Amino acid sequence: MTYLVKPKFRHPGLEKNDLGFTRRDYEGAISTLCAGCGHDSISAALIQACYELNIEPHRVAKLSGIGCSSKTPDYLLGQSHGFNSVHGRMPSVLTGANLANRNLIYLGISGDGDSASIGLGQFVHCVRRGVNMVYITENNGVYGLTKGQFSATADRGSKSKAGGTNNDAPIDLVGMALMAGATFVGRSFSGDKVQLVPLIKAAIAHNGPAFIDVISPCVAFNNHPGSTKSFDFVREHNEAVNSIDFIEGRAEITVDYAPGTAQDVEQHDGSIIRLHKLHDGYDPTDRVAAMNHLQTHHEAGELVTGLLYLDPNPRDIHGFLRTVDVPLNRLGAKELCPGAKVLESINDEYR
Amino acid sequence: MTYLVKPKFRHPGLEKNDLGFTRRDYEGAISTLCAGCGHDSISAALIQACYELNIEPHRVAKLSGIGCSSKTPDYLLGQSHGFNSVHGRMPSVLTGANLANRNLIYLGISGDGDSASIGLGQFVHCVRRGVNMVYITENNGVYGLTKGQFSATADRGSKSKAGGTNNDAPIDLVGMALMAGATFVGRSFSGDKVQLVPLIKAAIAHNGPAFIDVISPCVAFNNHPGSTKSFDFVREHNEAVNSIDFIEGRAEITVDYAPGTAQDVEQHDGSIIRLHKLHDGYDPTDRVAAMNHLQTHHEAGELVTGLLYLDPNPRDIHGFLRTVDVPLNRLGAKELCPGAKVLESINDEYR
Amino acid sequence: MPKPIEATNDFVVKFANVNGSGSASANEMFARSILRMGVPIATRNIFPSNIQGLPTWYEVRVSGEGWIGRRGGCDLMVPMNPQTWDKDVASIDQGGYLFHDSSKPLPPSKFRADVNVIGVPLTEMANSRYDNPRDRQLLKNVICIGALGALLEMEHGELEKLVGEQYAGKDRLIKPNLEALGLGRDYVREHLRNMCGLRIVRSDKVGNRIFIDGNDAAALGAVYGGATVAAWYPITPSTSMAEAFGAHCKKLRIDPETKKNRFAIVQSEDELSAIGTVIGAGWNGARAFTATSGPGISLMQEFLGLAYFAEVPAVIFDIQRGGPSTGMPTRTQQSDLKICAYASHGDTKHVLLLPEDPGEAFEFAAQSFDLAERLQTPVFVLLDLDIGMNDWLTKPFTWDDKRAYDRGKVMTAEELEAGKEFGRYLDVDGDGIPFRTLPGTHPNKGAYFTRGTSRNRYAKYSEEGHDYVDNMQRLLRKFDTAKKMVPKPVVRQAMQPARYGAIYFGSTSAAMDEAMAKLEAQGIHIDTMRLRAFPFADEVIEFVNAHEQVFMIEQNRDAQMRMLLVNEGAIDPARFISILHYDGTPITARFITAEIEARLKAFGKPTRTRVVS
Amino acid sequence: MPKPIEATNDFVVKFANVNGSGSASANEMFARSILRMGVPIATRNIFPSNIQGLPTWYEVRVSGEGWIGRRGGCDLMVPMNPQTWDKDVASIDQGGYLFHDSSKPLPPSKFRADVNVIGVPLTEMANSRYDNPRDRQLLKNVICIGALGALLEMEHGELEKLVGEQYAGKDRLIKPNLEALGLGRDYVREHLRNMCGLRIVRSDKVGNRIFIDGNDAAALGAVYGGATVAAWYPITPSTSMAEAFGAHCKKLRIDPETKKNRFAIVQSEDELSAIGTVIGAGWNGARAFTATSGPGISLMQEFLGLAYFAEVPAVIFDIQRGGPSTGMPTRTQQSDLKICAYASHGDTKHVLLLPEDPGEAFEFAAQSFDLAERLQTPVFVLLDLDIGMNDWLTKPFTWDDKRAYDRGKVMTAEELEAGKEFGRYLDVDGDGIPFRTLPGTHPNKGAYFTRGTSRNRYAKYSEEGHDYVDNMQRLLRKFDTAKKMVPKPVVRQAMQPARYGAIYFGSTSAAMDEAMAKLEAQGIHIDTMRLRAFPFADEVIEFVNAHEQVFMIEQNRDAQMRMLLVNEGAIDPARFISILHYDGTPITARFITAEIEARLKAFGKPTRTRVVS
Ligand SMILES: Cc1ncc(C[n+]2csc(CCOP(=O)(O)OP(=O)(O)O)c2C)c(N)n1
Ligand SMILES: Cc1ncc(C[n+]2csc(CCOP(=O)(O)OP(=O)(O)O)c2C)c(N)n1
Ligand code: SF4
Ligand code: SF4
Ligand SMILES: [Mg+2]
Ligand SMILES: [Mg+2]
Repeated sequence: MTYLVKPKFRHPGLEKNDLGFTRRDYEGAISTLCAGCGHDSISAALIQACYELNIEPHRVAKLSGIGCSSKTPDYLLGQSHGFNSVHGRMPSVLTGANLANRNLIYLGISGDGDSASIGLGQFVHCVRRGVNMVYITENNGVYGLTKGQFSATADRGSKSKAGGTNNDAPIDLVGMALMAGATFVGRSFSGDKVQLVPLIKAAIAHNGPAFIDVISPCVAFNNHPGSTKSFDFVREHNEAVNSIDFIEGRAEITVDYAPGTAQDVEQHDGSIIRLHKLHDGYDPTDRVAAMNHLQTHHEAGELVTGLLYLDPNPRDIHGFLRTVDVPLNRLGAKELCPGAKVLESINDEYR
Repeated sequence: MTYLVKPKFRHPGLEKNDLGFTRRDYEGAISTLCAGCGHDSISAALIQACYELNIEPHRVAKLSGIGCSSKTPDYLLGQSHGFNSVHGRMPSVLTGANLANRNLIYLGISGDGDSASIGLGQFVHCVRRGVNMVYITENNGVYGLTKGQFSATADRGSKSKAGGTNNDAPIDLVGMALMAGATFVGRSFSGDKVQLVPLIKAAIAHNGPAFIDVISPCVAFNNHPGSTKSFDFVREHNEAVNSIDFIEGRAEITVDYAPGTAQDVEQHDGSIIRLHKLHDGYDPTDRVAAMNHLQTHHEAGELVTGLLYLDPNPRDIHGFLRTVDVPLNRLGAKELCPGAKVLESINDEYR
Repeated sequence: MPKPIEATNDFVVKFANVNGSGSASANEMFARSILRMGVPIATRNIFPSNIQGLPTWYEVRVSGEGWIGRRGGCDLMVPMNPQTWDKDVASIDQGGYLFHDSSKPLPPSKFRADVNVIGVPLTEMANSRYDNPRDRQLLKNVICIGALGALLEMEHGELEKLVGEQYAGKDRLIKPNLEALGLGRDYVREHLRNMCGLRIVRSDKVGNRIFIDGNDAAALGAVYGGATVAAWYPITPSTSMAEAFGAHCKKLRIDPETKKNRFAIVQSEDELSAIGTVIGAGWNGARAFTATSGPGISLMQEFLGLAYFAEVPAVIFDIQRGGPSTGMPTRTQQSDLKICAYASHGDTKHVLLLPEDPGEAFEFAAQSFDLAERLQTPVFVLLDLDIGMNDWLTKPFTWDDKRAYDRGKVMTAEELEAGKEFGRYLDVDGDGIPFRTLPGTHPNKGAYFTRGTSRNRYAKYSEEGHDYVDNMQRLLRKFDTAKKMVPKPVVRQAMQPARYGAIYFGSTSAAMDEAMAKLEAQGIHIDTMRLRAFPFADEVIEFVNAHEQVFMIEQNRDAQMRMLLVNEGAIDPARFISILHYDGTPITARFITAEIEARLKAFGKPTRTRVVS
Repeated sequence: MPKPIEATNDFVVKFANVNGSGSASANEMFARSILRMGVPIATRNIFPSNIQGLPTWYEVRVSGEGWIGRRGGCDLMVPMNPQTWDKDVASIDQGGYLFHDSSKPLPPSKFRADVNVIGVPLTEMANSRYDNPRDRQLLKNVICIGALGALLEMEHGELEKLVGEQYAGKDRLIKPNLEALGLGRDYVREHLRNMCGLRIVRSDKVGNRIFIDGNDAAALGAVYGGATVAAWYPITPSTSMAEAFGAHCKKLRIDPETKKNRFAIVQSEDELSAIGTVIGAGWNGARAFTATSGPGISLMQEFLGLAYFAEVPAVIFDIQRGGPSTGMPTRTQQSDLKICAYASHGDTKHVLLLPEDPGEAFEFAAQSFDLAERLQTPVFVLLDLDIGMNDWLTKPFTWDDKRAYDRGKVMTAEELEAGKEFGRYLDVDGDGIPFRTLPGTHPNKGAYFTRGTSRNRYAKYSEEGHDYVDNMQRLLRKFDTAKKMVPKPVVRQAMQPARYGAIYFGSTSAAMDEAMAKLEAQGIHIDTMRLRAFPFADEVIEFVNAHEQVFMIEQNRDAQMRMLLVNEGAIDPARFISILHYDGTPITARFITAEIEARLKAFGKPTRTRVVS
């Protein structure tokens, strides 16, 4: 069971991506999380996705709140700027950062406590504004960093390590994101890199609010029988609706699939998401149907994963606000200051 | 069009309810809202519901946040204690009040700004804890008290009086309440007292978190063409799934209905909600189906109203927390203080 | 009957209206026409926390001498709101005038024997002339203004000119308005000649000054100061600042080619989110601000501590209102000093700018962005409702086109490439201000991790006490540097050497000028200092120490500025005599002089030799 | 090689471990066995903001004289964490001891010539005796304790007794633990006789004191004080207080008949919600509290202003940590004074209680509910991480069964029925405290509307300045009343009349006692006053005024308590000499004495005649 050992980043020699970066160029500081923590696997998946996508590491800005999960931006993309802000309020900080410079890739990393408990309001509002970002929750159903209290995503009736029972109805972040108007919504599992890496890649290519809820077991406080966020539980109840390949725009498409088993969706930037349907009739471009599917299967105790919803032609906040193409942080007095002459005529209006 | 004149409470002589109270005993201070404001009609509906339900006025506690809507608790039930707290945080205050005394009726009155913008987190979390209350949002899609900015329930693309367009995806409070585990969820319209009064009565009888979203046009700032919260728009798009009669436990049931057209649901306290189906196959006890119906019809531009969901056997927060039956605020040192002798043995444990 | 008040260019007119009844525009036209006659005025709206139906007042102080603080009292009352009639009539100064709509007869008990009653049948006139109820309501107000103008012997032509300007483009409306003005004027000329001892005569005291509210001015200052990102949540009395920023941007900040916006305004879901967005934008190199009031400042506390400790530029406009809690949301106060100066838990100190009027609101708004980026810290611009929501006469705005924005210490890709050492929290210049880099600057140099936790000079997480202390001490050095950068205090020496000093700030300024002139005229000499910023420049402390006793005038209950002075300046509190005005109305010269006189009387004559050592 | 340190019952042992490695229970057993020998100890955990893998330390100060402040330095180091070996070895006092696991040979460079090395092959011993890896890990720690006990000549029987107590009920575990203890002891007896100059001999200095952490004590105090509603959001270092309250309630607050709970605990979604729930419960007549730390206090600001202004009882436990921002979440500080004392925008003042140790944390916790209900206002109980999360020796808790809860001025249905006048904000008794009623009390009397806006004495909404001022002044009177109700300061007169005073509070107490004894022994006489609450009783101001200079000892950067004293007491700041310790570690007697000595040296000898007037 590989997930019990601390994930190690393998360095296959000097293998480089198209930009000439090795995987190491996408790594960060050494993780201080518990050995086996699901969050470290997500960091590894993010590193891999960025490496494979040929992203210039410094063109990513990593933002987070507070928690074990929110520490992880430090453990990846060491050449990117990071901002470990305050608990539950990363979405607003990310919004501001994005407004200041529309040309970077924004990676918001959060926990279930950070986004569903204290941060629920900010999470929903950030999504509804259409901020172009990849927002990932590393969802373990507990507050890891404060030692294992239930978070708002813990299922009603699930048991804590200390023996307590959760009474409160759970918050389904995927449902919330869908209701709030996210245009890319996925769910995955920290233990399933094969599913997770292409999801992340597709999310990065998405030009709008992309949300991925990643179930990420806490080995220290929420990996026991009775937990619905343990490795075992997730493995047993995982119901993937699809598996995806992410194909960058320029790649040629060669393989053929039996009709009805795969669906290609082209995103705004020309990239293609190839969906291998695992669940009959699931159409991830139908938001209402997606929500219904989720609710029905959640009621049945299943954990639905995969690319759950995608609007291939989203608009982002800069589109709504009609901001100029140049990042706002590059504008100087020349562009911004109307000058003395204009001021004189403004004075006249107030006489 | 009666809604354009300031609603006046009619005092039909000395007509008294079973407890000997007249309607006037359920009134409050004179409203300072704009003439024609939807909120005043909701106050009138609340007064009527309490009168008809034979509630002792002082056994109600009214709580609110800040806004025009949040002022209304002052304008009804003058013999009840009220608490106009801070903006967006009424749910937590109500939770505390409820914990202190489980024997009162808790009426939470809020606005769309108060509950969907600043207060979204508290709203959802209060509901998921199963607080026994009637929670009403007087939803006008704007911040009335600060003069007409869009609130988070404004539909994308809707126009402000000042000419702006709303870019953000709307928050559907009914959807949120359903996702958060509310066990009674309704939507109504301030202009439809016939629908609203029995809904309120049934919500009061409900022993868990009951939520009613009442569309309540703001005549000052959001009643123009282009608004999706105007009187005209709501009248045109209102799609009631059912109409209800609320029958108190002791009342005898005499009328018969054609099979399939009515459904009786008995609540925990023995009261009966008789649902007259207006929409084929709508079953308000099926949460997932209710959500699906809502989403589908919302997508089609309809405003679904009526009793949308009901769990007739809810558990409330006191049930979850196993608190004693006596209100906690009545317990004294005798029940609460373990005393000197016990303390001595506790000391021993720390030696 | 006392003698009717006689006054030229020096009196107070007060209109009592119903909120939402549409009287505002006529009242403002009345006020502005006085200005156009070259006579200084000060106007103040007193309004409720309500949208429609509750009482509002509009005060016009006419002051040929140019005193623009609130005066208090009322010489001419125009009570158009039956709800408040009694109170309004009671508030007229003895010998003053009651100008009312005499269409409906009122019993004598509704009047006062010591007040001159002037009746004009406004409703009757409007109703007999107009059919449409809306016209009747609106034009009644215009008739009223026409009549008042005539009563005060104002130049009718100025009123007419204003009608023309106001309805430029809507020419259809000009005629009826002009007619209504004339109706009012004619009625007075016919029936009420010489009824009123108050008059306005043309003057040249207005000069080139402009008449603008502080929120509008601050918003324009933010445009000139290069703000590109604004995030805000509506709250009285700050809402109009954010809205004015949007309005100015729509005119001044559109890319001429693409027609796209050189700004981004987000209406946030609450104040936590607003300040978070400002911090995110500031971190990423845009000039960003929020506008709010007391409750918003309370909600921003956690984030403000982050910005202080992680050293992120941010500008916060706090348009102060009556606190605590929801308090008096439509009244003025200077009561957010402590919560701004020491915002957030732990040890913090923040920069405050304290404009005295809309003119300085413009200046300081523009300057705040330079300071925030230079100091890499939150900068508060503290207005109050009185400055923010009332029109003030103020010197015209100026801008030096040679003025460059100070973007502070931002290390560039070139500098990094050239091997310049980068340590995010390294005090390279001894001023406590480190260099920062912006995200995306350089492929492999200068990236760092921003956090609210303790860290070493190279931004690496550290729980070592010495790293923490090193950083906290640098922050103190930085605050010391700020002292020299913020606007200097303004000192006014009394005509004779003075034992007493007086310190004041913000919107108190106008009333203070007037009070000091009055006291000086009585032979009471007091040096004054107007604070314009926190931290305090050294001369602030020197000023206090140079005076035996210092009157400290504030618009709050707890003498908050005194606390800051005593604490930061290590001044003996015994030196201060607090004069506190905090009922939510703007402070007046009358109040200040009365308070100072009373204290001086208690001490004995101010001209005596030193009694305190 | 310097002389090996020789000491009996007076030294510091420090364990260096890896977080999450399970060493805590063995270490605590070691500490407690010293207590059982009647020898006072003080223990402190130094831990990271992390769950597993980073370094932690456990300090045991053995002090026959009973000094329980942190001492600093280290006489015997037990470095079990290879990550921090170098730093740990470097931190040993000259002539001290390095007790290490000698299973793996280390190069000489890893040791120090001036430190005595004592090696025990712990891993080897454990591995050769046990097969299961978990046993090996856990029992290695026990072998270590057995060895240490022998080295220090402790009574082995006390260790054995503790094993028995710890595993009572899990008898299966007793034997291997006893055996491991024995293994360690035997190894030392055999190979390491007389290697160590440190020893522990039985004493009677512990007496009947108990050993408990402040969070646990405060939680128990809340149970005794009648708290029924708790709402909280996890945050270090306050989490264990809320959790301890739950644990105590489960034992002490179950209705014996129904088995139902006489308490309700809500884990809120954040701190805004937590304080909202406390205020709702307080408004409705339950005793309610929250527990939090700095960031939580920042988030609660808006609500705290509401509770102040609307006058709702609430108790807030602030377990202070290193600020500002996220700061040093696992370090101690006293840096939330200003944000608590003046919480929220506008003019506010709040009651603070300042326990010195877990004993007072229990007392003040219980008392805080009486004060909150009597004063109808928020009451803060300010602990810090040092008190809250470390076990302290403290006098046993006591309770007087005759003590009744003071539920404050709550008007009953009977009183209302009897026609007693009820005005929610009416100062009937001249103490500034009005009567309140609880919801649901009476069918048609006494209901009122609670709001954060200005209102008149009968709780009716009012925007009148005089109503507002009247209310704000009453709140000041109420705060004055609070002065007489809060715990009095504790004064200690020096053995000779003293020119100097020293003021301190909270967890500084233990270090201060020790420092003063040392200084007194050197002939330096200083009167001391321990503050126990804000607002300050009159004697606090008198104490300051009675001394030429007052040392003000605080664990924060900005001398926050000095600010409160200067501001509220109108004291000349020049009277104070601030001694500030704020690196996140608990203050020590060594630090205090060194600082005071240095200042006195700078002034000249303290015994000289008055030089300052
Ligand atoms: C305002 C505030 N309240 C509380 C905390 C304490 N705190 C730190 S992390 C955390 C919960 C983190 O939970 P989650 O986001 O699920 O992250 P995880 O550790 O489980 O990955 C809490 C409550 C804080 N840092 N700030
Ligand atoms: C913390 C805080 N921020 C802002 C405000 C200003 N404010 C008062 S009411 C309100 C919005 C009310 O909107 P809604 O809840 O929809 O009520 P409505 O007036 O529309 O009925 C706002 C923003 C406030 N009182 N407190
Ligand atoms: S406590 Fe849980 S979430 Fe935190 S690092 Fe350990 S395993 Fe991961
Ligand atoms: S502003 Fe709108 S919501 Fe407020 S009272 Fe007027 S109509 Fe109602
Ligand atoms: Mg978590
Ligand atoms: Mg609204």
